[in-house]
Amino acid sequence: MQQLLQRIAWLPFVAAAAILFYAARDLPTMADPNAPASTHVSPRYIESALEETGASNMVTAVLADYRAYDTLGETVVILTAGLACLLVLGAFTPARSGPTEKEAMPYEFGSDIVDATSRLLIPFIILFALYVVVHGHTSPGGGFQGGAICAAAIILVRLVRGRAPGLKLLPTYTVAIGSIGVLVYTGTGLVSLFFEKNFLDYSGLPLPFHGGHLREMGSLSVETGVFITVTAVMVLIFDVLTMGSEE
Amino acid sequence: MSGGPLAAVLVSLVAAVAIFVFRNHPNLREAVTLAAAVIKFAIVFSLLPTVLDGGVVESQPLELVPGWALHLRADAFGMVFALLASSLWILTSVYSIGYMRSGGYTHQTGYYASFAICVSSAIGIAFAANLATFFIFYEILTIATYPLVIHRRNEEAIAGGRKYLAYTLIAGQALLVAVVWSASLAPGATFQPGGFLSGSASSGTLQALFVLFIIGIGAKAAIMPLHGWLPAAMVAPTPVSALLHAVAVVKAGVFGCVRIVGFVFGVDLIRELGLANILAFAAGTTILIASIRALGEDHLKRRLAYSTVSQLSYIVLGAALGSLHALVGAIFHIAAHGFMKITLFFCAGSIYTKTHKEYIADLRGLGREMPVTFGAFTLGALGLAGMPLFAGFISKWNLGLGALEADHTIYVGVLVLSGLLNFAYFFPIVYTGFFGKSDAPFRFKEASVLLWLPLAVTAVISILLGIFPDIGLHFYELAWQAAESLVAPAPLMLAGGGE
Amino acid sequence: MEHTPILIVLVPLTSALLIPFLAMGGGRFARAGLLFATAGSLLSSILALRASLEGEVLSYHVGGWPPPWGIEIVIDPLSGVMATLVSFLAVLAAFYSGPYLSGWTARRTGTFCSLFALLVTGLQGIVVTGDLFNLYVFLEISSISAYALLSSGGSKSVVAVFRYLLIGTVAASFYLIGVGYLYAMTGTLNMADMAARLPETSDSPVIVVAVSFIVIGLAIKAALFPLHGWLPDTYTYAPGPVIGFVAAVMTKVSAYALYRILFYVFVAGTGPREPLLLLGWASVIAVVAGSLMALAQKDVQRMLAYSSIGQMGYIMLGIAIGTPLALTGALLHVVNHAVMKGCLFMVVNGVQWRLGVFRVRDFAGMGRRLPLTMAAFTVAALSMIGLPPTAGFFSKYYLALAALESGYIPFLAALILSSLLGAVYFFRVLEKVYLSPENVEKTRDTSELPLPMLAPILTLAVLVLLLGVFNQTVVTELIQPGLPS
Amino acid sequence: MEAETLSVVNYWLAASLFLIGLYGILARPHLVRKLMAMNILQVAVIVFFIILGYKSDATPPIVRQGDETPIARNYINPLPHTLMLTAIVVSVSTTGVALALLIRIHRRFGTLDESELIEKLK
Repeated sequence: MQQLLQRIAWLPFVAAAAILFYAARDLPTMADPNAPASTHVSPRYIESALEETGASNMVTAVLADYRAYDTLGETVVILTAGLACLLVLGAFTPARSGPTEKEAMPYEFGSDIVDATSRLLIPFIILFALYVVVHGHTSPGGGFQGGAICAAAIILVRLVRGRAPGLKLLPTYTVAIGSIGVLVYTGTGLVSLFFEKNFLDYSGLPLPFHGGHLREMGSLSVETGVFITVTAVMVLIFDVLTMGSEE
Repeated sequence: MSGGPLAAVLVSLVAAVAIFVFRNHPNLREAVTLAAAVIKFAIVFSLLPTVLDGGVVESQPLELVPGWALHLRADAFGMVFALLASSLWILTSVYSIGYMRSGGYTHQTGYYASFAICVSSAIGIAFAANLATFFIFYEILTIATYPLVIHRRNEEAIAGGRKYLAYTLIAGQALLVAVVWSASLAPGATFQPGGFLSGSASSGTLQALFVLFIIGIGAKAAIMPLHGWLPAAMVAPTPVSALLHAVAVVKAGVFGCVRIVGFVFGVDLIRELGLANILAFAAGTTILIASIRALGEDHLKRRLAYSTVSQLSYIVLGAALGSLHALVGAIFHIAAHGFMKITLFFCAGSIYTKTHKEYIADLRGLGREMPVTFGAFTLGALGLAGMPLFAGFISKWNLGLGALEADHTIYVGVLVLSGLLNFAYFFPIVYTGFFGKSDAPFRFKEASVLLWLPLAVTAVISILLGIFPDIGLHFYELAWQAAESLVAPAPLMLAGGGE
Repeated sequence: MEHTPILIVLVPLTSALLIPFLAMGGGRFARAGLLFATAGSLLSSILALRASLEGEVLSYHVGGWPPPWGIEIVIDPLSGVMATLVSFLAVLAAFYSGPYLSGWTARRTGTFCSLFALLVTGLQGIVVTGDLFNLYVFLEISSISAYALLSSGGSKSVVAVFRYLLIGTVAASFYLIGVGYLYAMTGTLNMADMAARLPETSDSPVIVVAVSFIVIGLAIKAALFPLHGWLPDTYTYAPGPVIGFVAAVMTKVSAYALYRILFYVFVAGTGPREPLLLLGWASVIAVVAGSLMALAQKDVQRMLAYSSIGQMGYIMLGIAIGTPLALTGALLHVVNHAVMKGCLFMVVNGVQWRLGVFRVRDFAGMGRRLPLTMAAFTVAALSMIGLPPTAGFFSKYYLALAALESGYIPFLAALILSSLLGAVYFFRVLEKVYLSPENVEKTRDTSELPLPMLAPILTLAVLVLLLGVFNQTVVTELIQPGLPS
Repeated sequence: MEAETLSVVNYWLAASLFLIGLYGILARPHLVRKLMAMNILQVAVIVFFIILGYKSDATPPIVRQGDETPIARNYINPLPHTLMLTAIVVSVSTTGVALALLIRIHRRFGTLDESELIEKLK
């Protein structure tokens, strides 16, 4: 059965190829400003984003406001992945006899030069991460990007110095932090629910702003949630993949 | 009063639950069975006057699927089967108690519960007002019979059970297709005297449909070549065989056959489609071949099984011939055969209980020791063979008349020949029983009263039915009513179309 | 009240986020959180369903942005029924998982319960959304949580799940490419808006390709033969509390998504017919092949897995025929099959949990050990075979009638053949259960399953009967309002 | 005409990536390679969407300083970018879970080759 399947594996491949190449000719010409994708729905994002959401970065406007529900789902996907890694690898450090640092982190680079350089770099990396989050509204950036950069900084610490000195967080806690991130996101949405607006409708937030500015604050709040989740889960996945298992 | 048919069905379902509840109290359990049987008979009997007056008793239809209602209706034809099943249930219950106790059988709770469900579905089949209801109870019957067939739980029983399921489930699917198909041709698919399919589709479609119906019904009715499961199912305890043959399963098959021919297609349509002759031919062949097979069987119950295959084809034959007398004969034979065949099975059962003998050759001289049993057996056998003054004669006589009416003289010959064959395969049993040389010293040792009383009763009834066919339960009158609703009698037709 | 549509998703989501904290107090709290998550979702689903049955389609604009710019959540009778079904089975599965999880550490329990709640979130999100891309996002939430949950059944399950992950991702990519093609042609992602704009471009081959990609993608997720490769191993080695739920609803939700896209986005007549016909023939093969392969299995759980492949064929067959009657049958079968397959898997896993056996021959004499459990198994099995008056008969009846009326006689033949095969493989088990002597060593605890496991099983078994008897009500009140007009 | 040729070539690029990914998943025996192929497959989808969002003579979707009334013609379509941000995140998450599964498999069976695994599973 297995061999038979492998022998006919090219069949779906060829079929997909034929279909894909065939359909390409009938798709709208690339870069055509009059293509349906450019004339329906998207013009509003381009023309009113600044006014309606206060974000000059339209991608952020769509991400954190117009389609914020998608982004909520996306953040949940990340958290789910973190939980999934946790469940799959069962990396629950037992309270009594945890693995020693050496065992837990077999990939440590002990060089002084690397150590010194990283000490120098890490504050700036984290600062840059925060900048990317906060300025996601006016320039490329946002919670995901910032979170990834921040997580990179923490993982750099882990790589260079082991888990002991900096940010010694057990997976249980990183998961909790990740959950807090998503909770910040849903919480922002729920607040508007209590002020008789729809879920994630930031115009219902009880903040002293109006119009675009108010929505911008809402987006910033959810971007913060995303930042927290992404950072925590990236670190979590790294930890889980490199730690020994409970079994 | 309109709750009557429904109550009749529900009584034994409730009883099945009660039987299960009292599983640890055998006496109570069997009291429930008996009580339910009597109540059920009373309910069915209470419907009789209305039906005899030419009325019907209907229950409120419960729609399951649009155009698919669970709908019960007691008409003359259904009453024949319902009366038969409910009256025989009382006798079979008495007999079962004696049989199961003296045989020391296990799983008795399951046995009584399944039996109750079987009788419920038999009544459901009898009172079904449309194909959907008929099909649902038909399938319930299939499943409820299975635990009975495999009651002994040994290899042979399980093999027999498998064979039973294979035949009936496959046939059930064919029936399902046929039912769905006819429901899509004629919404509601409510049984009507004279059929409801006429003119609803091309003759090719209707022929295919009929074939599906016959496959679906034929397996239970054991029409050759779909009879294979019936002898295999003889491994079950004797009361179960009695149920299979006389009370519910096979009877439900032939009952369905008449329903399909008379109330779904209509005898005229069957004839127009050219199917009547084929069906009659199949039935005639089955009658003869099964009789000959019965001759060759030495196992008592299997011989009786082949006898059933043959006898029930009388009914199919009557439906296929489709003339007034043939239908009367066929419908009356449902009841007549029920009483006669159950007598024979009861006899086989009590012989087995007493002596553990299953083969005819071993029965030498037993008739002298068990005179009641063998006497009853003789009566039943004579009845089946169609002796005048016995119930079987009435049906055969009418069938013969019907064959002449329908200009199929050859089937008169078949009937006569089959009667002779019946003598041929029953006579040796009786002879061996009474006159065979036995080594054992002679003494009177009839089985317990619970065993011999029911069989004596049924034997007496089968004589009574022969002399006074309308006695008590009015089977004969019901048969006439039902047949007349299907075929307007010839003189009336002339009068109607007089101009 | 006006927010019930979003609560269907939000309650399990928020609970999932809180469960890690609850778990710090002990596994019991995590389990309670899971129960709350599923029960809350069920309650909101029922409320939303009731509102939608009164004739209005609830459309909830997340973020206050009107569609097609924002994302819309749509509760019509169809999604209402589906959401209720999913959350109802989730509640039962949450109960059922109790005895399993009682031996786990609190943290592991917490992770498990959290993922379970996320799985419910994902499935509910798919069901209620009115946006094609949003559907993809929730598809991924449900998939990733399902990967994790299914892989917690031991090493074999990990290998099986890895394959599932690859295939599942390919399926999602197929779906996404299809959505991309549609987006390129219409410029929108909202289902209703797309339905309005598609007729302008419906003759383009791109649409055919888009439909094909979406159908293939979702058919993989729904395990339609021959795209079922991931299913048997995954189901066979999956842990008990998960599989009862996953097998019951996960493939159904994909089938539901397919149905919604084919009949609500490609409004009747504008959608291309060819992929549907292909789907029909694939389903016919699925129905027969699934049953045949089920016949060949010695492992009961694997047998059920193959039987699921066959049964998914039934649903797809209904979708492919596409007449109102066929769709009624397909949707009814979605409900019926979820209930009966959930019951069967829960029984088999309960037996495995109690006695550690899983092969057909090990079921010998089980009828005496676990009488109630096995009674439920029998009812569900009879329904799978399609005997009246159980639920399974009626969906099959609708499908058979639809096949007959549209003239697809081979489809009808496949239905019949598969019921017969179903009868063979289920009676094989039932024969063992009730007729063979017991052969499990006496040392094990052989009493009936504990109440948290038994109660869901019996509930489902009773439901199988109720759905059969009150079939008419179910169809006219719940299913038919969900048909495309 | 040239634009159309260019367009088809671009679409074919995405299609080719898609096919490379599909081929890798179907035909490569090593699980890590399958995983990489899966990533290529996802990249293909991302590329495809990005192509859809492009407009000639338009700038990235960030309102220029001083542009009071942005016109759709001048900026490329932000929606596919947003969607693909999500797709990337999904891709990362799936990869993470897949790696976790692979580590588990490797710990238990000591191999990641499919045929060897099938042998060991028997």
